[in-house]
Amino acid sequence: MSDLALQPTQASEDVHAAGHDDHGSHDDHGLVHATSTGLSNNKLGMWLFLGSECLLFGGLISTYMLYRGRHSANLGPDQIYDIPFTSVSSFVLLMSSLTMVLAVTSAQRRDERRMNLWLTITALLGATFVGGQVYEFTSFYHEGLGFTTSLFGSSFYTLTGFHGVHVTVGIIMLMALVGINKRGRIPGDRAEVVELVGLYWHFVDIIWILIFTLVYLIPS
Amino acid sequence: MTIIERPSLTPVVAGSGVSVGVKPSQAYGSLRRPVSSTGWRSWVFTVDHKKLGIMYGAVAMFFFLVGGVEALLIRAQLAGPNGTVLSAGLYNEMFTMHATTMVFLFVMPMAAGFANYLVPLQIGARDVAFPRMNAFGFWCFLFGGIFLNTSWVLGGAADGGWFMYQPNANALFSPSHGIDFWGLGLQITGIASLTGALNLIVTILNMRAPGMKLMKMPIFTWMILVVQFLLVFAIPVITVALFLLMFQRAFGATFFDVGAGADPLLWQHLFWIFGHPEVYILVLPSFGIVSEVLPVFSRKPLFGYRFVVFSGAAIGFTGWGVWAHHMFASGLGPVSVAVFSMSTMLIAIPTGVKIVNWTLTLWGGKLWFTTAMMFAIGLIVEFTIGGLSGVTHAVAPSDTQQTDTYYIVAHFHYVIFGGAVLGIFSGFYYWWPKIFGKRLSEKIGKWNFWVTIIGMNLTFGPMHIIGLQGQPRRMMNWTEARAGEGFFNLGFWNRVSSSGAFILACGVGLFLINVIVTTRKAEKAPLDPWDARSLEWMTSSPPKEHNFDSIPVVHSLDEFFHRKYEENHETGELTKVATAEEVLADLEAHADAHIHMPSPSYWPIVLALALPIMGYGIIFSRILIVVGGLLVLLSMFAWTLEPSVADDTDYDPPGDPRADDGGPTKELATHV
Amino acid sequence: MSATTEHLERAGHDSDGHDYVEHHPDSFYVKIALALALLTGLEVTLTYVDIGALFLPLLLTLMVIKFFMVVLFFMHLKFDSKWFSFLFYTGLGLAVGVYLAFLATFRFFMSS
Amino acid sequence: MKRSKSNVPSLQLVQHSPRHRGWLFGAVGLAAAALSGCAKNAPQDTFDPAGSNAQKIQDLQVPVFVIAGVIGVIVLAAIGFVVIRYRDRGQEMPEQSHGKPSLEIALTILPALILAGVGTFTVKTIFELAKTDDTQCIINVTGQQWWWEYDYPAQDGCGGIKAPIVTSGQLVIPTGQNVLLRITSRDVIHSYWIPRLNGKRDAVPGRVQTLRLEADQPGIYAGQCTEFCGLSHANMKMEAVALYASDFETWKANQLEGYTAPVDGSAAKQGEAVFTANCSYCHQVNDLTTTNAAGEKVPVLANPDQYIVSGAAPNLSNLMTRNTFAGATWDLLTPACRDKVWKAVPEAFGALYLQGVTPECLNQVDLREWLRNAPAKKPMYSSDAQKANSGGKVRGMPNLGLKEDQIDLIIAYLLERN
Ligand code: HEA
Ligand code: HEA
Ligand code: HEC
Ligand code: CUA
Ligand SMILES: [Cu+2]
Repeated sequence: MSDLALQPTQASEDVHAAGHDDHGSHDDHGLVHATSTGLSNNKLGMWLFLGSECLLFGGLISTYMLYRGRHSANLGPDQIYDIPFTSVSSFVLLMSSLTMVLAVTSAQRRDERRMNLWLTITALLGATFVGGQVYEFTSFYHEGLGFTTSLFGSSFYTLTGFHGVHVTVGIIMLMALVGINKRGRIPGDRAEVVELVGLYWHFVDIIWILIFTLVYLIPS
Repeated sequence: MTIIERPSLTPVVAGSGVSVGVKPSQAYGSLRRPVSSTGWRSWVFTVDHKKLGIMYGAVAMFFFLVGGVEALLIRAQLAGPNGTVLSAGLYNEMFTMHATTMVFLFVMPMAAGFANYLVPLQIGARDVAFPRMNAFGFWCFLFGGIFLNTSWVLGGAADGGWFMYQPNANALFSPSHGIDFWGLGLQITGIASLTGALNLIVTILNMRAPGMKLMKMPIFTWMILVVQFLLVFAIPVITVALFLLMFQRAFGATFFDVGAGADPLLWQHLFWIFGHPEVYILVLPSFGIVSEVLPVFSRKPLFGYRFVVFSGAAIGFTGWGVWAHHMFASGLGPVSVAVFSMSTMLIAIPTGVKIVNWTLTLWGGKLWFTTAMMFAIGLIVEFTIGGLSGVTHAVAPSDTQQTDTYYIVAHFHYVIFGGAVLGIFSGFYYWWPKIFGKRLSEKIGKWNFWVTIIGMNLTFGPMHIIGLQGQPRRMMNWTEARAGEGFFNLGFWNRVSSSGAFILACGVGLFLINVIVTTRKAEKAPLDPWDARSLEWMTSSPPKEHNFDSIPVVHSLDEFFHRKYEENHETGELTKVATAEEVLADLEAHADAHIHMPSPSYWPIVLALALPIMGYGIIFSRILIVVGGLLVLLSMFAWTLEPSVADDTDYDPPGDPRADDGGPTKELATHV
Repeated sequence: MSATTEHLERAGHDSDGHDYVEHHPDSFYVKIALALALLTGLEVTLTYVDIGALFLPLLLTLMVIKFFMVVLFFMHLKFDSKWFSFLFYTGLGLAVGVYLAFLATFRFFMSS
Repeated sequence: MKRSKSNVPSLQLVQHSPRHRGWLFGAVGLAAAALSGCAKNAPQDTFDPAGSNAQKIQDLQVPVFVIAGVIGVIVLAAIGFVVIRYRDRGQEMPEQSHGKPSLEIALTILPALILAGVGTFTVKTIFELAKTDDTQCIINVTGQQWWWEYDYPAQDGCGGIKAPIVTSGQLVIPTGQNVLLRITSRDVIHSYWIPRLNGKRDAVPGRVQTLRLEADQPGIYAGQCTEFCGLSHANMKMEAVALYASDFETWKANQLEGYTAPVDGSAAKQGEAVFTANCSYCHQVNDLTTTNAAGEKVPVLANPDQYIVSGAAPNLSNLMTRNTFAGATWDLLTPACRDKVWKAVPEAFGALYLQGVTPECLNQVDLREWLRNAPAKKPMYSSDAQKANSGGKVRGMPNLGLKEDQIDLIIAYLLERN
């Protein structure tokens, strides 16, 4: 959501002689980001946001850790998780990170077709993951574990639900990118926009790496 | 000559992604972009950091009065034994909302206002990194604040105390919707803080004038930077807590339901992990303000600039490791208590560094006692008193005697009022001529200062005694039976404190009078009324929309001062080499030819408006959630597609697409 | 602090648009993904075999390795500006430190 | 530099500033200095220890307050000096010096050293106060909106307790013994605090936390719930009553004495019936019996769980052995009788206290108001509208709509609960 020519102009040599921020696109079209760090506002903002998100998920994971053992006898993590199933959907999400990277490199190479393709695949993989989660939630629910059943239930659904919402937002961004790109309307530096969405997407993935191990694989 | 350019009809290739010839206004149908630079529209749809800064300040000031009136009601209730001004329930709502209003709707947004207005000026930038996000933040704050306060008429305000301990804040124990409003309202203002913080950090890191290394940044900007980092990392923690609270109250989760096996201490930890950094979020901006004011009126550079920067960062960092000092009586066990006791003491050290440096800045100076200076010196004194009582809390065993008594109330009002608020007043007097072009009356200012100082000490000073004599806080009344006799009689000191509060209100009132009087008649202030030192004074007052005609190149800390004075390196003697007017004229002479300023936009305010709608939805009717949600999607979509600069067709009549030189303009925009 | 900021400042300049645009062929990412897949497989396998006390440390180590592989390579943090690392690791470090201390006050690590 | 003098505002007022604020710190210092003894201070004075635990805190906090005071005075003096010495008298522009690292470092290390010293003693005291291994008497303390219940389990401690004793409002302990409170709560968080005996400990539902008390001398030690706990937080007080071991024995024996039914035909006897009909489904009176439809004598058992959110109401078996009621907020004694007990010398205190509430001394005014309409006297969630949110259960005691004559009878009955 960044804007403009607000940056001070390049005035002194000694400060930041090289302010190019072209993210690998090779033609220098005079798009000089004369930022003090030489980095793009958007990317700086995105990394900062991800740092902030660490504290959000940290809080949710800790809450889960604290409460994972508080449930009725037969509806605890050990009884309810379906490790093979979750492993597969984790794997799907993990691989979506690969397709995301490929989308980013395609964008940097200005290979529109591939970029669109990889973005679409990434979104589909993400959707598969979310679908898996919805399936998982419903089956847990049918086994008797509702959102309000126990502390374990509440904190489990809250944590994984927050993650799921993040993935969903990511999917929407990916689809929007494809859609807007088809109509040639991505504002600003397209490669960077794709990269930003990529960063977000990978972040959601690493959070799942933590959740998968801490929540699913470690018995309580 | 400077031209604020309108963008060209055919956007220049600005990154391969921007296709040629798409008129941005098409992105949202026939809706024309708000571009007027006068009238109410120019404020409501503005993305100008200065206008937003002023609006932040004005709204925060309003909430200060609201919180102040709430405080006066509290003090009226406690003026005599068995007070009957307020009912028990209303009293509980009153102190909860007093604290919430003061902390979240006054001090934080006021600091955001100062930061918004001044940081771009201090670092020589033309706006912040994400101007629309900036506007969005302001509206979130305003709507969140209004939303919170509508609870008064929609069934009762929150009544759980500002730290809203569980399980007392459960629906079972607090059945009105007050706490729902509280949780959702803070969630919304939290968005304001978070987006504001992201924005300012990127701005400070990325948009400094050429030559302005981090260690040449004005100290106010430095402190703001530290505060924004605290916000970026602390807001998510309270977000988690508030979500748990909402899930519990609105959707039947059991996070704090002891019957279901929950541990109520979970809430306390989450709240204070946020809450302690929060108190430094409150005070560090004011530390920044006085660190600007003291050097200017001592006519000396800040003593130990590096140490002040370092200690600010150290305070920010250490502040993360002390939260449990609010829980010394909660049964953490001796090991945790000992650890947090020690870590809390640690924080006195960097804070002490600041006190020492301010004192040494004054030392050997040529002190000019303007109102701003007096408030700044007042801060040193009053904050030290509050800080020292803080250290007595850090000693855990003695804190078990003090916690939840008025001694704590004394502590935090000394650090908050004596720290944060006095700093804010100092900032008002110092920057008023910059922001409004007129100087606040020094004569009323002196009265303002003295009445406020006397009032605050009379209000909060006796609370030390009241507290150490064992009067707990949050008591809707006190009784003679436990008041004692003689010098330490609680009744006497409660009366003193209540009278003090009304004197304090007069002090605040004098400020309002000063503003009115000044606005009515004061003549224009000189360009550089205080012989100031930093960049924000190197432009006209009030500054032009684009801040600087040409961005100054920075060579030293206190750049402006060094352009006015030359120092003889042998004798240390100063000679004035230029007046402020001359410095400014020099800058104007080299004005940049092409300056693009971001255009106003509808979407920040629309998006922000959607949030309280969803809030009401969660409380009253699920349909509103859907309405709000759709509005969110719509405005996000429109926002994303909207270029940051209005197209010419947005103007009426459409302007000449080309600037006078006819050449392609440098389009530096990236819009995400 | 001053040292750090100077350092960062320099780091920022050094990496100005240039040395972090280190291009990797797509095969590089495919290899990383393969490694990630293998590690995940290993993790899952571990939960089915009994290796005693080593289980927890091993699982956590694998988790951390996977985490940083994505961060460093997919998210390019290894090749990008130090500023990004600073911002992200500050958040990550705070989160880890604060929440471990938080759990410790509940005697989380003493039980079981 | 040439600044026109008119720019410089007047300085007259400023010179007084540090002095003016000095008095405040003086006052705080005084509070700190007024250590013990001064009987006029408020009963919850935190600088007036009456037992070994509070004394440990005292020994720590006095030096801390003195150190803080001294540092405060130094800072104020420095500011005062600077403000007077360096005010603008038209002197030259000062040298633009940027600081002096050696001075900075020295002034950083100094506070660090002071705090290291304070910290050492702090940690030592924390662990000393947490000690429980020489406990001589155990009492379970339960907080509830808005009163405290004390439950003395059967034990060898406390000089031997054969059957559990349940009481409320006033905690009775033997002097000189290390008493261990095991504190919890039935609803929200409360905090137990008898300032002259020790610091606070929160009563957290779902947790049992310990706090040690020891009182050197007999007497009444005032306390107050200090964690905000809802409407009547201010009315949730408590008192610790310390008795010599011999008096404590008498007290225990009295508490365990069986039920003495009122004499047939007396007002109290009628009161018993009213009580059984209106009160006993919440309030337990031990060994109270009634005759059921079949004519058998059956015990009357309170069932507060069903009517009260928090699940308990004060046990009234020995109401008149306590001096206060309803969260120790109102006196059961008339002001004159109360004064006698509170102001008694330690040696005479026990006997006076053990007299309990005699008919002449009963504070009829407040008790009647209570029985007439409790929620009007003490804010509680007991109205129908408020009950709707809690499944029909009340918090606190509801308005029972008793008639005046019923109240007379109940009072006659209660007066015998001693
Ligand atoms: C602006 C806000 C602000 C600031 C800056 C501080 C600063 C400090 N606070 Fe305060 N605090 C609050 C706001 C603030 N606090 C609030 C709002 C609460 C109550 C919340 C609630 O319960 O509602 C609270 C409560 C609170 C408690 C919990 C009390 C309780 O509830 O039991 C504690 C305990 O340790 C504490 C300690 C400290 C300390 C050690 C500092 C230190 O940072 C102070 C450091 C400063 C100095 C020490 C003075 C200057 C130093 C020198 C001159 C050097 C030499 C000094 C020494 C060697 C000692 N504070
Ligand atoms: C930023 C923080 C801040 C600020 C500035 C203040 C300012 C004041 N506070 Fe507050 N306070 C808190 C934060 C703050 N407080 C917090 C966090 C709590 C704890 C709450 C809790 O326990 O949950 C608290 C609690 C608190 C209590 C304890 C309540 C209790 O425990 O029962 C008291 C009691 O005296 C009090 C008093 C005051 C007073 C007199 C002021 C004064 O400084 C106010 C001065 C301002 C004015 C008086 C406004 C001027 C008004 C006019 C000029 C009127 C004219 C205007 C019109 C007619 C439109 N505060
Ligand atoms: C629905 C429950 C309920 C009923 C019925 C009830 N009470 Fe109570 N009573 C309480 C509760 C709860 C308290 C504690 C209130 C407080 O102090 O906050 C209390 C407190 C008291 C106290 C103070 C006790 C103390 O030790 O502090 C007295 C005396 C008392 N009630 C008498 C009566 C009498 C007499 C009746 C019948 C006429 C009665 N109560 C009926 C619930 C009840
Ligand atoms: Cu119980 Cu406050
Ligand atoms: Cu704190």
